[in-house]
Amino acid sequence: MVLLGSLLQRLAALQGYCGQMPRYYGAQIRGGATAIRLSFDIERPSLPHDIPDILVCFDFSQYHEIEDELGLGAKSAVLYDGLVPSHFLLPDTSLPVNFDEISQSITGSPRNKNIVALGTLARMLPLSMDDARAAIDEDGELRVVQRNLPAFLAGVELVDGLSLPVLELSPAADQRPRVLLHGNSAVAEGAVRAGCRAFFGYPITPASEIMQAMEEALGPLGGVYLQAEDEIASAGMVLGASLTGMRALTATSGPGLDLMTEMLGLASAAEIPMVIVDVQRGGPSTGIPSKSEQSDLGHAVCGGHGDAPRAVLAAWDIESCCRLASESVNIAEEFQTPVILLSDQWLGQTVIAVHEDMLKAGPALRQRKRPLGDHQGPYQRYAWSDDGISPMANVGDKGFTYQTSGLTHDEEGRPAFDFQAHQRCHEKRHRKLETLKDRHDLVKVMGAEDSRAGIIAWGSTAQVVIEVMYDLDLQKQVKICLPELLCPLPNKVQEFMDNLDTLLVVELDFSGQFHAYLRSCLELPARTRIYARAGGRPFSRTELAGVLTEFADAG
Amino acid sequence: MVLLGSLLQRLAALQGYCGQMPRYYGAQIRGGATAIRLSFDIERPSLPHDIPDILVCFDFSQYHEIEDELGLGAKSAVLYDGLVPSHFLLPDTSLPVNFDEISQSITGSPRNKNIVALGTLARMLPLSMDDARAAIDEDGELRVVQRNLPAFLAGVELVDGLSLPVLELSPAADQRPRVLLHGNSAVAEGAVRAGCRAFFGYPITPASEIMQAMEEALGPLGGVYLQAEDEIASAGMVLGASLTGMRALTATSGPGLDLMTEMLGLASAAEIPMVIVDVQRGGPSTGIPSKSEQSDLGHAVCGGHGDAPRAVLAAWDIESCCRLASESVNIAEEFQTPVILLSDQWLGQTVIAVHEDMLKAGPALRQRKRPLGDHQGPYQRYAWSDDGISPMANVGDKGFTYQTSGLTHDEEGRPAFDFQAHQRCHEKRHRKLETLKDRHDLVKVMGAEDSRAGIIAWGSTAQVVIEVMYDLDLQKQVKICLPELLCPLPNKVQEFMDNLDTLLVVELDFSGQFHAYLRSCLELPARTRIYARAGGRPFSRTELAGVLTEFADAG
Amino acid sequence: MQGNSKFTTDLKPVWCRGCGNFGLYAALTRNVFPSLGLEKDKIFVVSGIGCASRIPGYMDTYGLNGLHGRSLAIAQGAKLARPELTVLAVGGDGDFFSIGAGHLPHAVRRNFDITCIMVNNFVYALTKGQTSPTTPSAPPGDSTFLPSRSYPPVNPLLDMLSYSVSTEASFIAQSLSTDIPHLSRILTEAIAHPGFSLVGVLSPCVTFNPPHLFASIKDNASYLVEGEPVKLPETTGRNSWLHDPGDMAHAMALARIPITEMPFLGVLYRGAGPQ
Amino acid sequence: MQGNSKFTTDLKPVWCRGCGNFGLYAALTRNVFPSLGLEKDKIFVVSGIGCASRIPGYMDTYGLNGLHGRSLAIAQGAKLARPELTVLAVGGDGDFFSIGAGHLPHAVRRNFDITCIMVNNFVYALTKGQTSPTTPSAPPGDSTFLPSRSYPPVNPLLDMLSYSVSTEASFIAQSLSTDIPHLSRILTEAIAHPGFSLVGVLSPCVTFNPPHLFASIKDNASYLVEGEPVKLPETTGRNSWLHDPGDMAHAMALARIPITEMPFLGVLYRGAGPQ
Ligand SMILES: Cc1ncc(C[n+]2csc(CCOP(=O)(O)OP(=O)(O)O)c2C)c(N)n1
Ligand SMILES: Cc1ncc(C[n+]2csc(CCOP(=O)(O)OP(=O)(O)O)c2C)c(N)n1
Ligand code: SF4
Ligand code: SF4
Ligand SMILES: [Mg+2]
Ligand SMILES: [Mg+2]
Repeated sequence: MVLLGSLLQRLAALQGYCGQMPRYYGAQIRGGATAIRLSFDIERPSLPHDIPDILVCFDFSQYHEIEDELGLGAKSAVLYDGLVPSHFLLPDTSLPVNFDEISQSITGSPRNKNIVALGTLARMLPLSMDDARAAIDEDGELRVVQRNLPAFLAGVELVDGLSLPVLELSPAADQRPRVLLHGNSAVAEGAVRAGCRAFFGYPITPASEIMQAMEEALGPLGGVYLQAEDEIASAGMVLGASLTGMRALTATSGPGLDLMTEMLGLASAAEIPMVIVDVQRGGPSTGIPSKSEQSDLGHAVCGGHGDAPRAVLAAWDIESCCRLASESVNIAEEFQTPVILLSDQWLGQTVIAVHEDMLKAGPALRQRKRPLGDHQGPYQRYAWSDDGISPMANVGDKGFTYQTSGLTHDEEGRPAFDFQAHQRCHEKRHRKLETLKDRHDLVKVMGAEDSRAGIIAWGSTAQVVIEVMYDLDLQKQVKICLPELLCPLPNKVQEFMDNLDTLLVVELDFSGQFHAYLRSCLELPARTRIYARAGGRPFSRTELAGVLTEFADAG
Repeated sequence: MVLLGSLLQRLAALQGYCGQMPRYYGAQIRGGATAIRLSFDIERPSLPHDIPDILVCFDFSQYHEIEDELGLGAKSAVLYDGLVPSHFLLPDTSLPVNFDEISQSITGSPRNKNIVALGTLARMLPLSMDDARAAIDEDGELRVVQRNLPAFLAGVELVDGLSLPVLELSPAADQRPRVLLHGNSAVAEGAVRAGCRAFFGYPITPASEIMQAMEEALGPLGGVYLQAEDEIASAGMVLGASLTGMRALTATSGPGLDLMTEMLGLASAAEIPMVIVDVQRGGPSTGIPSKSEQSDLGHAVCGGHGDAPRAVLAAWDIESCCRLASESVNIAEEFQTPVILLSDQWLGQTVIAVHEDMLKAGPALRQRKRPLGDHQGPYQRYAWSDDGISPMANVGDKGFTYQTSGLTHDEEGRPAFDFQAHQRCHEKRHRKLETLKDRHDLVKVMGAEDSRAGIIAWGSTAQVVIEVMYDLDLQKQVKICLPELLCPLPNKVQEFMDNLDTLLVVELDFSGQFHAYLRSCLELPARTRIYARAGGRPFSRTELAGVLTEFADAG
Repeated sequence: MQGNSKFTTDLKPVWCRGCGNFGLYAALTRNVFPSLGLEKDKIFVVSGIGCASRIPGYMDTYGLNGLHGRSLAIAQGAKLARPELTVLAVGGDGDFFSIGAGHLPHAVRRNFDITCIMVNNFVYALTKGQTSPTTPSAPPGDSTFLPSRSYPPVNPLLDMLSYSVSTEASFIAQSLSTDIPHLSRILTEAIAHPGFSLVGVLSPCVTFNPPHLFASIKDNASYLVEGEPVKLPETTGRNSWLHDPGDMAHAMALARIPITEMPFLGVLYRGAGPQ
Repeated sequence: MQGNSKFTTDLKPVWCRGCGNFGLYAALTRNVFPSLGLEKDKIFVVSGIGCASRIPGYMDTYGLNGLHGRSLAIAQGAKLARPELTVLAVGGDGDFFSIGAGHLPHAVRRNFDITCIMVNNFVYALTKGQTSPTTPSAPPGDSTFLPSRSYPPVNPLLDMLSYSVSTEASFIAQSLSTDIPHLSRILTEAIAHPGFSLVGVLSPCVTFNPPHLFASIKDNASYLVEGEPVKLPETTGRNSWLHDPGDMAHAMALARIPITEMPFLGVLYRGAGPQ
């Protein structure tokens, strides 16, 4: 199913269509229930609508495992193969199609039913058939279609044969082919653009694709890549590489993040740049590994013993996966601090087709503050300065040496055991991050500037909230605040709150961690409401439409 | 020095004196700077005063390493051995005493200077010499004094010989001997009283004494004790033992707590009773291992990915170390949840002499809810119930079996991958802890009931705040709230806030984690002030006296 | 396959069709537990995270599918607390050799009566095909097996046998999940052994292993029979000897022969239980 | 002792007087680094947490006193990123064998050019005297050494040599911190070795070790000399052989003789660097 979706998305992208393709998995390890949804848009990779125009189902016995997340409307054209369970009510617009059999009879194997269905769907949308044929001949990724061209064509013919509906698809804004990538590869892209040349990781769903993308990217660049024995080691290796001056990254999901806690504290205490990407999944513990949730926020912000300041950023769409990965590397380097970039399963595994230039405008590269060659007296790794940032020699740099540790230390990095040194270490580490509170560019505000009803959301939830605001034409009534930098929280968020009478916090976690976090550092409007529920099913437009409407009406 | 203090405290305790003896360490591994302070009280183990009546110093070259934490007044009688650094200003009441030489000449070794000084101090206090002689002959722990009785007597005679001042010590309230123990042994005591029979741990300063005390206690009781290979294993072993029905405990400090994060999440997700004692030290990372700080709160409350509810308790004096250890075991069992009990270096390593009955009144033993033998149909490990607590069969119990995991699961414990199950798991785990919010007994309130100026503090800081309130006679002006149960925070804390105009939050950590936490779950008075600073030096009475006075005056 | 034994649940395993884990499942529930006369409420199966680690969910015993790499810690806690339990720790090559590698030697030296079943499919299967410490490395360009994902490349694979032989586990054996009778015999003996026993189960992953891997394992396998000459690969150039599982030096010699060259099936070493 | 070398800082070590760590410190700063002609800004010493792990603070090189048990992870990251560095990972028996035991076999199999110095004082010294995996267990009631703190008791100690021999570290040696010339030679060779090298340094803890421990280690020590017969303990009842550090089977035989019976000092095994 993922293959079918990918091919269709590619075919459309080559004709200039943008779109988004989230994935859904059931419990089976392989060959079990999988589904994708796919949107086509002429301008931007918009979220798929809750109710699909067309639903293709190869196996209804597996459909129910994820039906919950898919949606089906009375007008959806359902093409299905195989038996329909007796209790199952199909819309009138449903039609059995023997993709299996057609594939068997044309290619000698039922395994090409994907290609048959691809032909059918390409025609139903409809895509330009001439362009599609040309693309199939030329595009390397579509080779599998070319090898099974008769199956594809049989699929195309089915539309006329069975009088299937043909939709109306606006012509693409321009015909330039779109780039296809998922959030996980966007993160890798952003990190590499920001000069990251070292990756250490340990496989975990749904973050493994970042590892894979980094492997592919770093090989040709002569970078350093290693699959470590566990997450503690990955994080440790990142610190080792970073100390020598290399920009280094690791990526994981909740359980791995837990294991990195102690290393995160060391990075904070000894001021070593480090970036951890956490692609969140349903928790706690193993939870639901293949589904999204926003429940690692508390740990990202407060996790770890002692006062260990760090920066936390959160991507909310695939463009920001790329941009904020660059930003995270920059912040880690500039502030000599650990940075956690939060993503989630939805973002990580959704493939978008998008204008190439959307990803082009990354932030400029920021550098570590480096000591001058002519420093007086012994080099002070942790020299005091107004901004709290000390010049950092890279391990191996000529003419410098220093010793450091996670122990409380003096300006030279030597262990100190007295209160003054301890308090100063805390002060320095906290102070240097204070300036991040002025990063207004890392807080997006949209909607009605003067409205006194505001909504705040973060991560992929924000994407849905925004789409729904426009769906419902509420952008004249409410405004939305979307912080990309969560910790330290920019002052702009407090300014947003100061002008509100009512606030709605929307988040995809059971206990309302985001609300608790906001409350812990801001003054919120007296009339603040929370809409929070467990993950495991992403927010749908319909669900949030209800929530937003009610809020806008009451607000 | 620790030996001298211990012997003196013991000698006094046998005559009915209560008291507290905190310890201070410098950087050296062994034989480096160490100090103790020691108070004598007739009623309760009060905190030592900032300015000692008598200071004994064997080595001024090491004194400066911890001088910061010790204090010295113009009227302190200083007895010192060896050279005084030239820049060092001693009070007029200072006198060089050759403890070393006396010990050498009497016992043939300078190593018994402790015993000489013990005699001097016993006389200066003064303790009853007859009782002291009798105790030295009878008490096993004082055998070292008996073996070196001439040294002790020489020390006693020094007082007259050198015309040392003799203090006035009120007679003890009664002559019943006092129990001596430190916070770490009090925790072990409390756990064992609550039926804990299994301990797994890994050495770490300042928590190792809990391990040692559990080893000593569990051997004779036929319990299970194992030093594991690391903290991940210790926590895992606790879960294994707990699943079979044994009450099991581990103890650690910050870095170890970090490593237990993932296991904590499993305990929360799969609802396995577990108690982790965290004896906090200066963080982040290795920090200052031998000194106190209250900076693990954020992690205790929010640490770990996913929404993983747990209970967090905090001891604030040595009595509560014992009582709350029992309480923690009880809560873990009753609610099938992980519990973190926060202590700190100060509490853990301070030895108190105390009335035996102070420790006697522990909470009654609470039991796990167990399934009935005649359950209908398959046993449902996670059966729904109003209070969220399901009957738990112990692994190995006859007639039951169940499979579970950290995966989202259904009522039988089988993996589930749908939103409904996921939401219900969250609901159940959160709901069952809600009733803890009614534990009003776990929130102490003292001072002026009607005052609209309140102070809130937790852990060992609260102990100082309380003493200072009484020192300054402020108990008619302000009131103090001291929550022993921090998470979930009892409703009584909100009630306390509701009646205030001004609030002062006092905490020993740089960033004000406690304030942030309170703010995240409560409405605080508009006029709320925070007094927070790094650890590494405990709050002194003098320091907090200033803070409290200012608050009371302004309030 | 399931449902045939009082030790199975009615949950359908999520494993791929043809997966080696079905063999282990059948061996335990249909042969091993019944033949040992075990009560299902006296068995505790603790696993890690991975395909193999799903097994407790399908067995009607006490079971916990815990954390990746940590089954041994939980198993030891349970065994110490309730010694009458039959405790199994099950997991994959990633579980025991990668993230959990630090726990194994300690479990070995404690020698508690736990049976550790390491399902070696030479790959991280649940996370979809990454290299594990036991993955044979392929020369660059050879797409029949996984590339050794590392710059610079990491070559030697961890051999669980020599690893545990070195720390002198008191019972060490290896079997094949497709040879259910042999596997059942080995597991039965392992569980009956009074100390720590480690059983490596070579187990095809039909999804991520190249098919030739298991074909060659079966072809090269050398079955160890007590008292009979050991079949050695020709390359060793060593004389054979009569197999004696009581001889640690011999076990070590066997363990040093790479699995990919000749996997030995049977009991490599049988020592004493705890004193 | 410090201040004599351009590789020392002016910080006074916090170790107890007479501690074995002084020997290691002297060997590295006065002999090994100078004799290898190393520049101090091209040396990176990463340690764990413990008494031994304090050493980077006293050496005027790049140094990190990191986390308990994790020196190898950090060292490998640094070495990969900047291969021209001389990277040392230093720590105690607790660091490498207890909490960090999972990292060692992986560092070994990767065979990066890192020198791992395991200061074996048979005890957790910094935390004041708990048993470590290398602590010899004492019969109950014998107060001359630490009791084996466990119910039931845990007996066999982990032998780092056999552990690393089994995973075939490419250079394995052992020395004594009180024999500074020998230790210096061994460390010099270990650092010069192009792959992963593991050096066990037997090192008295004058505070928590019973004095007889190191007396007996010195008495029983057997120095290995290439090409000369190996002195074996009488109990083995085996014939001696000429020491050949190129022979892994011999290294394994040496490693199986408990340190408490006869500690072998010298190069046990010398293999190839990474290919
Ligand atoms: C702490 C942590 N890190 C990573 C993962 C992701 N993960 C799940 S299974 C697995 C490895 C599976 O390999 P193996 O142990 O060999 O089992 P198999 O699936 O091959 O049977 C990994 C890395 C996890 N669950 N937890
Ligand atoms: C995660 C963690 N757990 C525990 C500790 C406490 N700790 C510090 S050093 C040490 C062990 C020291 O033993 P070893 O590694 O043998 O070094 P030695 O002091 O004997 O040289 C321990 C357990 C710690 N610092 N971090
Ligand atoms: S992926 Fe491999 S190991 Fe996992 S269930 Fe499928 S065949 Fe078995
Ligand atoms: S405690 Fe032992 S190892 Fe540590 S410094 Fe003292 S003698 Fe050395
Ligand atoms: Mg595997
Ligand atoms: Mg040691």
